[in-house]
Order: sequence, then structure tokens, then C-alpha cells
Amino acid sequence: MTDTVTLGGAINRGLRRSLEQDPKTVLLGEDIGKLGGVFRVTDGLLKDFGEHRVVDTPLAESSILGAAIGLSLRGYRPVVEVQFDGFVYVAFDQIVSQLAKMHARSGGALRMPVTLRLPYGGGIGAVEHHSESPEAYFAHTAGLRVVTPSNPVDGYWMIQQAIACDDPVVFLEPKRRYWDKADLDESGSAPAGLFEARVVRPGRDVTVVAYGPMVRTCLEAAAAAETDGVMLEVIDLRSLSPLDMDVVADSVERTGRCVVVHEATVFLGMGAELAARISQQCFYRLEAPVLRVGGFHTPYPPSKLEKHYLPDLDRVLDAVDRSLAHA
Amino acid sequence: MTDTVTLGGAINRGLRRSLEQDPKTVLLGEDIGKLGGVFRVTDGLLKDFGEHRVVDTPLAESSILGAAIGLSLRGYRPVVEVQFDGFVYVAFDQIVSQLAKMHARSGGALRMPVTLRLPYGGGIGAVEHHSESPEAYFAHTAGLRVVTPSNPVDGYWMIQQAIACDDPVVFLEPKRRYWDKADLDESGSAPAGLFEARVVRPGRDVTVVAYGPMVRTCLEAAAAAETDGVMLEVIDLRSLSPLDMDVVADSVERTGRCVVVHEATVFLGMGAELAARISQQCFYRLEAPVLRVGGFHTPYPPSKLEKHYLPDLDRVLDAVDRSLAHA
Amino acid sequence: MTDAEPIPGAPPPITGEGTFVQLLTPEGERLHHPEYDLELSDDDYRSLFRDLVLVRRIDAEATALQRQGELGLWASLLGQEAAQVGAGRALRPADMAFPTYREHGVAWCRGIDPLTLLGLFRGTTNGGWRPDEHRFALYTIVIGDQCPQAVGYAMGIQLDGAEEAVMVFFGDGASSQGDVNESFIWASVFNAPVVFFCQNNQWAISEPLERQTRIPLYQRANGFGFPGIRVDGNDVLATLAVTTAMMQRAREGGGPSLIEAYTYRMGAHTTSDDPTRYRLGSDVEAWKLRDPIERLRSFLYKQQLVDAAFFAALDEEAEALAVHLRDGVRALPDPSTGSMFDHAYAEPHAQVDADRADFEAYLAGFAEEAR
Amino acid sequence: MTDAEPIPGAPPPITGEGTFVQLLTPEGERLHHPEYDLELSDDDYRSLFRDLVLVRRIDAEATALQRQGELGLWASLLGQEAAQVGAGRALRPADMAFPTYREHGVAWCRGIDPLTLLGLFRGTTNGGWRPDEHRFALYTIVIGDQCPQAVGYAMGIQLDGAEEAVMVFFGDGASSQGDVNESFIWASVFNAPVVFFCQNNQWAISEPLERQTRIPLYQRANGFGFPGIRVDGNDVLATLAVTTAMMQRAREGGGPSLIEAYTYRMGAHTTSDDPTRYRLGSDVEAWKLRDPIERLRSFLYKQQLVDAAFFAALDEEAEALAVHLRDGVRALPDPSTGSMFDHAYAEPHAQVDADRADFEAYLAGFAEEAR
Ligand SMILES: Cc1ncc(C[n+]2csc(CCOP(=O)(O)OP(=O)(O)O)c2C)c(N)n1
Ligand SMILES: Cc1ncc(C[n+]2csc(CCOP(=O)(O)OP(=O)(O)O)c2C)c(N)n1
Ligand SMILES: [Mg+2]
Ligand SMILES: [Mg+2]
Repeated sequence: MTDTVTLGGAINRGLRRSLEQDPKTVLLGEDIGKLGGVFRVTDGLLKDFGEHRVVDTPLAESSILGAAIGLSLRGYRPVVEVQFDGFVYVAFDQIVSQLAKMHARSGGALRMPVTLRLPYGGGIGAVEHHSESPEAYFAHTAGLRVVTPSNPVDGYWMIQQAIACDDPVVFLEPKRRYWDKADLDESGSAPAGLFEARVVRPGRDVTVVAYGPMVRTCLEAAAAAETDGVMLEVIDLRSLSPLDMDVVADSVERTGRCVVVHEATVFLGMGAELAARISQQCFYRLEAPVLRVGGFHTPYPPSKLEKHYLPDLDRVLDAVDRSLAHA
Repeated sequence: MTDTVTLGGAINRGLRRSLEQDPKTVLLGEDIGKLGGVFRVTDGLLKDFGEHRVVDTPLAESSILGAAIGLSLRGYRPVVEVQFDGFVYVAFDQIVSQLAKMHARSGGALRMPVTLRLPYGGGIGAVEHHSESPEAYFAHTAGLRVVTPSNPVDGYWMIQQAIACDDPVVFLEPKRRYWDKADLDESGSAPAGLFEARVVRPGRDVTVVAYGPMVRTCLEAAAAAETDGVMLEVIDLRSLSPLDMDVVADSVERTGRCVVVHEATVFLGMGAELAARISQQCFYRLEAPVLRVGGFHTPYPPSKLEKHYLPDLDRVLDAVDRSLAHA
Repeated sequence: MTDAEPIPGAPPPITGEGTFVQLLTPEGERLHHPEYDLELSDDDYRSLFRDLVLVRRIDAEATALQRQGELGLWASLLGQEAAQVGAGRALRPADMAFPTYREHGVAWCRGIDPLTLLGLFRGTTNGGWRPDEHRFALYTIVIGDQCPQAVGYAMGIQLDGAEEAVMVFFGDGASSQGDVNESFIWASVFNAPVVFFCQNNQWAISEPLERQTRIPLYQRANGFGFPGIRVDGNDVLATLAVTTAMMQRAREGGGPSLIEAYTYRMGAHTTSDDPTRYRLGSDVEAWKLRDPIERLRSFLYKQQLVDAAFFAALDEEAEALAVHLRDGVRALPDPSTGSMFDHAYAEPHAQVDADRADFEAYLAGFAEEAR
Repeated sequence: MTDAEPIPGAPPPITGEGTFVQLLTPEGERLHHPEYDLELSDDDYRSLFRDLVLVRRIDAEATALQRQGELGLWASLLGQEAAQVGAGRALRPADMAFPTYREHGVAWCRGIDPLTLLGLFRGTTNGGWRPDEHRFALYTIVIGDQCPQAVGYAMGIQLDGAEEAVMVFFGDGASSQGDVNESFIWASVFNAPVVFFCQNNQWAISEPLERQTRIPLYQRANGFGFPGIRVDGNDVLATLAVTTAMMQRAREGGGPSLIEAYTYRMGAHTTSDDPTRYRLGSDVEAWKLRDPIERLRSFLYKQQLVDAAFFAALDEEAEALAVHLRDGVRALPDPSTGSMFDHAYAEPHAQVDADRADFEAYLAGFAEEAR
């Protein structure tokens, strides 16, 4: 039975299913109750699961994470929403010093099955602090896992997989894709593991690696490139920590060229790790240096400028051209 | 007139000179007054400059940074000490959302000449949270500058340059080198710009890039390698944001090989950015992939294990060997 | 101002009347208060009324401009005009204010052209005005972050030995943030000249006050050792009186204080919000009876301080302001693409320079193609 | 417990006597309190004394072991034995405690072998015990972080409908952290079964209490709507009485409370610290007269509850404990290098696996060379 759902709607359904299947699943966040979250991702859950399992909290992100840790210690499986990317820094200490390290600190005795849901990325014309891409901060933090769906089907399955995971998972939701639609069959089982990358479009000329919001952009670029006879292979990483390097390296071994695309600032963004790794793993195969397309080394600009700041089809294709220019 | 000073002592003298020369310089931190800081880096400054300019604050790092921002808005030039690397995350929001972005937000009208002094790194047998290497979090953050001295002479000059800089500077102090000594001549002028890298040992075979605590380790490795006839060129980055790529690329163009060394976890550590960049800039010259030596993808271990976690002479030389193994 | 101590275990109902300072009833009756009172001239009354009306007009116009697509977002101050104008008018030129994102009324009092505010919500800037010139910090969007900054600034005043004070604005929701509570501690420990002005508009987006506190917010100050006062935030006179007194106290070395302005967010949280999902229209209706403008209008009428000409002139002024905003907003230039790179740092930064060069080369490539 | 309201502008002197609950004077005189009292058997008294003595002995032994180089660091509880034993003994087996890094006395009451504590300070582990089995969370070193966690755990108790409560420990310095104040808000809003137990030992490393607050710390609770009580933290009876009452209140749904245990850090902050740089020996001397053990010893003597045989047996027990620690700490095995990789994640993580494989290959390289 297949339904057409948006990404936001798919995550909502995934949350609902987790709430149904495991009574230990509880949701915490600001405005997730009656309002259903500012993006309506928790719409209807308060009504159906009650205010003990869908908890509107005081306006204090550090304590949201701290409380989630405490609930984990009590055997719960908390799913936390931080309303926007730019507000997660307030909770950074609880995330980095406590959530990420508790399992190791306890020598494996304690588990932190916390899912941190975080709408991220730009492109929605928002005011400051509502368009950030903080994924590298989390991926650099040992003890955390970081994943991000790019489409509704992944959104539905990955949120459930993240909640089921016994490690803390930062679940990054590409907010500008919340309204993207796809057909979802809830009756099947997850099409892929939570930490697997996927080739979402095969091609022989250049490997384009993306995740979250940029997957669609890269698919569009690939379609445009095809009209010029250039066949891009697009990889959706899905997981940023760990990285599924097998899929990436396998592709680059075939194409010999690679472009990594993300919204986050290039300097020490995910592209840095990917470029470093691909340059090493595919050292003798690379025909051009791995190129990176991403945000500039500036704070996210006022929204009137974001179309210039954010990678788009043209900037992806420009990098593809520069890659191909290497003989 | 030359004196022998430790790194901690040199920074102390640099702070003193800044306090003397600019009445707008104020110091904020925990235990920086009578105690002189847990590493005694502010020793004697309260006595000589008074409690209005050397302020022992409440135990609240987020507010230390917030207050520094407020003082900047009032025309002051605050120098903030956060006692240990592991306690800076509490202030992450003020650093990332406010300190880093204020100048851009104001369209250049406001300046944030804040220096954040942060002892960092391991190797002193400390308990948890006292051995972290958070530099990548800061270097990834546009709007911040990140520097780190590796020796007393740099410590003396760089702290003054950092304080004089009109941008926020994260000044990372390699705590396990606090007691390293060198001769300091206070009468001269700074031997290099704050954002310049330096070749601290020339060599023809492999470029070894390090900063902060690892510079000494790499110099020791270079001395050992020399006995085997391998000549390492060691670069002290000094600045992590911006990176002085000219010095690095120039060296790799000569050696064709590069190893990057740091204590921080390798995944998305500074080595990722350097490897990505070198692999691109020196694409046709590299004879081996850029190799990275650093912390594992685990939380910093209990101190009995840190000798295994931290890069040492052997691990640097092992990477050098692996680099040279590429024909 | 007396108030029952909180009863452990049994949260007292959170209400306004009887706990707050009021100088003007909703019916426009002028009250007097033993501690906080005001001597105002006729002109003062009229000018306060003018500010309230113009500020509301700015807000209405901005809301309309958002609907027309000229702004990406607008955070309406509807219902909070008196709290903001009262507080804003208590500031002296040399004092400093640290706002949230909703203090359009205070901005007005600080002499900031409201058009400048629209830039932020249109997305042409993340700031807009010169905080040093207007003594009005940039809007702060991350809840609570401005509070420790305000205390730091106030410590700077102390270092300078100046007779100035700081007012920092925040909401009922913000009162739960760690930074806000830390700033209470710092202000108290350093006896900093700062007035904490909390507009309790009863809502933090969809969350009612009960999610942030079990006792009246002004009592928070009891835990930190400085006075907490609740004022009728829909009464511009009371707000002006209390803020004037507390600012003067701070300037004179009396230290910090907390003022809770008891008010109501009449509109949506922002234009993106849909309050029908979480609150009753009847609550909003009840609060309409406490409208901050109507009560002053009644008072002015009763006192015969105004006539038809006054209102006509004010209407005209409001209309001109509206035209200024409507025309101005459309004329606001988009920032240049290069401006992204201009102000990331105050001094040159190699990475920014490289990014700028790459971007310019990229743009030049298009130009070339186009030729 | 009555207490003057804070006087705005003029911080009252921060003293102990007269503001706290005391059941045993420094001279060993047994007092009674209208609200908080205890019915204790002779055995109870003796067993409390035993705990105090053994806990102090653990501390002395650990300090010595640090000097001998067996521990990297030790955070002494000297002077705080009564606060910790009193609070620790108020916990029921099913209750949960969240400590800082100094709660060795509470750990003792939770049945944790003190040798386990030494592992953390020796650097063989960052944890050591099973929090789920002992209902005693791991030590928290980042100041204040445990407080929101404690509230979260308490919310879990509510979800489970269990009759349990949480006690969370923190210091006077910690009271300034945002997270600690946020946890007061959460506990109040959710009426969570949590007792905030603040050991005010007058110092946060080198900073005296005046750097954290201008009013007595127990009054912080006034700002959050739950009771705050100051207890003589050098009086194990008073501490036990007050914590027992507040824990029971919490278990029964009465909600949170704040207890300030007024005490003194007799030693250095840790073995790395040098208190002569910032405080007077005479202050420490004055506090010696309030020693928590001596007053109970006097009481036991006066009541003739003990004889020479009791002390001899206790000495012997303490000596055996010391031997256990001395021998045990040297025998603590260093963790295996592989253990770094074992518990970074609960489930397999490709990066950790790769790092482990690389590291093993690297080690194997040495082994090969050696052959
Ligand atoms: C740290 C942080 N968390 C969440 C948000 C999202 N957010 C914006 S406004 C708001 C509610 C603020 O409520 P209140 O402080 O009462 O101010 P009001 O909007 O009512 O004026 C929230 C949760 C934010 N801006 N910053
Ligand atoms: C967030 C944070 N900042 C700084 C430190 C360093 N530090 C360790 S203990 C301490 C003082 C704590 O004082 P208090 O809370 O009174 O506890 P006490 O040590 O007196 O038991 C400080 C500043 C820390 N551990 N965590
Ligand atoms: Mg509000
Ligand atoms: Mg203390």
C-alpha cells in the first residue's frame, strides 16, 4: 500500500510508528505538542500518545539534552527535537561532553539511545541562525553518529532506525526538503541500513557525493549534465558518521573524478574528510583532484544572498567542468 | 636582553605587556586572580593591575564569553581564560552564534577583539575533559581565527598579536608544553605575523605539518629520522584559521610527500582540511597520498591509555615510512 | 508591592491584577502608587500616545508587507506597545539597550528608522543600525544570548565610572535559558547597572507560561538577591514609572533589578505561526479589553488633552510613516554578492580572500560564456 | 526556618549559624528541631560515626596514594564527611544519586568499593562502577552537567509511577552554571522528584562564595518556587534529617527542594591545588572547631554509647580498609590498549573498526621488527 508523503510527513509517520512499537520512546522539545513542531513534524502525536510521551519542555536546549540523557539512564529512548540548527549550540556541552562520552565513560555499561532531530540547512529565506549546517561539529565528535535523509522514503525508515540504535544519533533533517514528496510503502522493511551510502544515479564520468538537501540539487545537475553528454554518478551518503567509504571509493575507482557538495562552509566541512580519504584510497586512480563545492568562509549571509552562498546546479556543474578539465 | 622562560611564563609576560600598553585590555576567567590560574599563566597580574582588570568571574563559561562580547561593545579588549579545553563547550553558543558572527551581522560596524585563551591537548595524565583538542570546531567556524604557539617565544609574541587583533581569536595553549623553556628577548619585535606558518626544520624528503604540542614531537621524530638518513621538513602551522597554505604547498612541492600530525581525532580534524588542500594544490607533484596521524575515533581515553592514543615519535615515523613506501 | 510567598507544592495561579504596579486602568482611570509614580506634562501624555500609535502602525504595516511577500517574516509586537514604549522612554541617550527580535517599539524610542528593522526581516541584512550610535544593540535571535552581553556591557560602564545603565529585554520563554539565569548571578555579584526587563506576553511560541515557571516571573529575582517588580505591561505610565526608577537606581550604583511587564502577545508568534492550534480566541478577546492604546486614549479624552485635530494630525503622521515603509521597503537594495566577503572578519583572512577570488572567477566565467 | 529577605543593594553577610538546621552542636550537644528531627537507635548513631570515620580514612589514604604517585589526582572531601554521609544515608536503595567528582562519602553509602573510585583518579577508567546497580551515577567533572540529567531521570520516575526520588549533588561554584539553574526550572515545572543538594564548602577552587552569590545559596530556591533549606553540613544528624524529609516529600509527589549544606573544604581543591595562595590558615583553623566527626564522637562519649572496644574495632576496620586500598590500587590493572576502541560506541562503527585495525597493524609492525 503506497502513499504519497512529504519528507516532513514521512518522519512524522516514522515517529508515530516508533512511539507505537516501543513504549519507552518519548519525545521532548519546544512546541512539539499542540503546535506539532514549527514544521509540523510531530503533528498529532501529542493527541495520540499523551503529554507524558510528547513533552513540551521549557525553553532550554541544554536541559533538553540533559534530560534526555537522564531518561536514557532510566531506560527510556528519548527523541529530542531542537527547533533549528542555530539553537543546538546552546546544548553543545551536554552533547559533546556527556551524550557522546557516556557509553565510553561507563566502559560500555550505559547506553545512550538518544535521537537528536535537527532541521538544518538553508534555502528557505529565513532570518539568521535558521539556515546553518552544523554537521561537521557532530561528525568530528567521536561517540556520536550522524545521519541525514534526503527524501521521504529514507526519512520514514531512517528515523526509526535512528531511534532503534543504541548509540546517540544526530538526525539531520534537510528543512528545505520537508515538502518534497515521494511514494512510501510503510509495509515493507527498510531498504538500506542506517549507515549505508547509496548510488542514487549511476554514471561513468564524475562521482558527485552529496547528502541531505544537496542530493536533489546534484540529481538536477546530473540531469542537466546528461544533456551535454556528461554522466554524473550521484552518491547520497545518508550517514556522515560513520562514512560508508566503500560505496564512495568504489565509484571513484570507476570514474577517477570526484566532486563533493554540501551547504556547510568548505573549510573543515565533510568535503575535507571525504577529499582526504578519497585522495588516499584512490591515490593512483584519481585523474583530477577531488573538488569541493560548499559554503564560503563567512557566516551564513542574509537571506537575500543565500542563493549565492548555497551551492546550486551551476556551481556543481562548474566543479564538474573543472574536474573534467584535468586531462 | 635575553631571559630563559617557560611557555606559561612567556604568555604571562605577553599578557602583562598588553595590560600595560592598552588600558582597555581586561582579563576575565575563573581562578585567574589570586591563584594566578590553575597553570599560573596569570600569576601576579591581579596584584599589579587590580581586580577591575583581572576579574575572577562566577563559574559560568557561557557568561564569561557573553560578558566579553558586552565589554567589546563598550570598547574593551577582553582576554578570556577558559580553564580547560573540555569546559569550552558550555560557551559554544556565545562563541559560534555571537562572537563569530557579530562583526558580519553588523555589516562591519562592530568589532569583537576578544582573545579566548584555552589550554588544550593531552599528555599530562589528567582526568576526563582535561585533554581535549577542540581546534577543528573553532577552525570550521567562519568569523573566528584560531592560532596556537608551540614554544615560549611564539607564546610571548603571539598572545600580544592576538590581543591586538580586531577579530576574535581562539588562542590555544598546548598545556603539556607550558613548562618547555626557551630564550626570550622581549626587546625585539614579533618574529613573524600571527597567521604565518614557519618551517622550523628544513628537509628534503617528507614534509611533516604540525602545530602546538605536536611540533616538538615532530622535531624529535625528525632528529631520529635523520639518523636513518631521512630528512624531514617540519612545519609549525601556528595559525589554523586562516591556514598559511603557501608555506605548506611550497614545502610539499619540494618533497612530494606530506604527513600531518595532531592530537585531535583524525576524522574531520585539521589534517582533513590540509590533506584535501594539499591533494588539490600539489596534485601533480604528490608522490604519496597525504597521511594523517592523530587521535582515534574514540573519546579521549583514561590517562593510562593516553600514551597509545596520542601521536608520538614512533607513530610519526611509521607514517613517514608509509609515505616513503610509495615509490 | 506585596506578594504572597510561593507555596511549596501548590503553584499559585499566575494572574496579573493585584500583583502589579498600575497607574492607568484599562478604563483609563489614573491611579497613584506610593513607590512608583510619575509627574507628566500634557505634552508627555500626548507624546506617549503618539509613540504607541505610531509603533502599532509600524507593526501593522510590516505585517501587511510580509503578507504581500515583501518581508520573509515579521515578529509582531501587537499588544506589547506600552511595555516597549514605556521602557524605551525610560532610557537616556547614553544608556544602552539590548533587545530580542521583537523590540520594535524600543527601537522606535531609540530613534531607529523602522525601515531599518524591515531590512532584517526582508533578508537584506542581519543587523541594520549602528548599535554604538543608537545605543541599541542588534536584534538577538538566539534566545537569551543578549543577557550576559548586557551584563558585560554594564561591567564596562562600571570600569568607565560612567553614570549610565543598561536595559536588557527578554521574554517569558527566555527566562528558562541558562544564560539568562547566569546573567542574574553576574549582575548581582558585580552589582552591575543593568535592568532586566522581561516582557511576559504569556507565550513562548505555542507554550504557555506554565511551561516556564510555577511562580510569577518577577519573583525569580528573589533567588538572586535583587528586587523583582511586576508592572502592568499594558500600562505605558506604570511601565515608564517603574523602568525610570530602576534605571536611575542602577545608574546610581544601586545594582540590578528585574521588571516583569505583564502583557499579552495579541498576534501570532511571527507571521509563520498559527496560534489557532494552541490557544483560544476567547483568551485573546479578554485581553483586548486591556488594550494599551485604548486606555490612554480614554484618559486623554477624559482629561480633555486631545481634540479632533490632534487625532487627525496623528493619523496623517501614521499614514506618512506607512507610506515611508511601503515605499522604502521595496526600494531597499539587495546587498551586493561581494558584501558576504567584506565583513566576515575585520582584518584580512586568507580563506575569505581565496573564496572571494574563486567566486569572482566563477561569476566571470558566466560573463565570458554570455559574451 | 525563617530568614530575612535579601535587602536590595546591601548583601547580607553570608554566615552559617542561626540560618541552618542543626541537631548536633560542634560541642556534641543534641538539639531538637520543630520540623526536622530524627529518632535514632544507639546502633544508628554508632553506624553513622563508623561511616564518617571510614570515609575520612578513605580520603586520607587516597591523598597519601596520590603523593606517592599512585594516583594522578585526588579531590579530597575532608570536612564534608557529614554532609555526604548524612545525605547518602537518606537515600533508599531504589533512589538515584547524581554526584560531582567529590562525593566519595555518598559513594560509600551506595555500597561502592572505594577502590573503584581510585581507578578514576589513577587513570585506569573514566567511570568505574555500574550506575544502574548502585543507583549512583558516574562522577561528573564538567560543572553542573549532572543536574539536568538528574531531572530527566526524575521525569522517568514519574513516567514509571515509581515511589523513588533523585538526589543531585553540586557545589557552591556550580550554582552559577546555567545548566544548574535550568534544572531548577525543569524540576519546578514538572514537579519532578528531585532533591538538589548543594554542598556549600565556601570555595570554588580559589574563588570564595562571594564570587557566586550575594545572598545565601538556599534562598536561590525562592526564585524558582520550591523550598530551600540550609542545614549545618558538618552535622550528620541534621543533614540526615533534612535530606530524609525532603526525599520523602519528593517520593510522595511533593516536588523538588534545594538543600544547602553549609560546610567547608578543609583541604586543597584537589591535590594539584595550593590554597595558601588564596586563603588564610586561620579560617581553616576556625572551621576545625566545627569538625563533623569530633562532635559526634563527643556525643557518643557523653551518651556512653561507645567504649574503648568500639574504637579499637573501628580502628582496625579503618586500617583494613586502608590496606585494601593501598594494595588494591597497585594491583589495579592498566586497561588494555584495545579497550579504547571497545566502548566508543555500543554498536559497530566503521571508523572505529578501521582505526583499531590500523592500530593493530601498527603494533604488529613493531612485533615483526622485534623478531
Ligand atoms: C536558543 C533558542 N531556542 C529556540 C528558539 C526558537 N524560538 C524563537 S522565539 C521562541 C519563543 C520565545 O519566547 P519568549 O522568550 O517568551 O519571547 P516572545 O517570542 O514571546 O517575545 C523560540 C522557542 C530560539 N530562537 N533560540
Ligand atoms: C564547566 C566547568 N568549568 C570549570 C571547571 C574547572 N573546575 C573544576 S572544580 C571547579 C570549582 C567547583 O567548585 P564547586 O562547585 O564549589 O565544587 P567544589 O569543588 O568546591 O566541591 C572548577 C572551576 C569544570 N570542571 N567545569
Ligand atoms: Mg513570550
Ligand atoms: Mg565549593
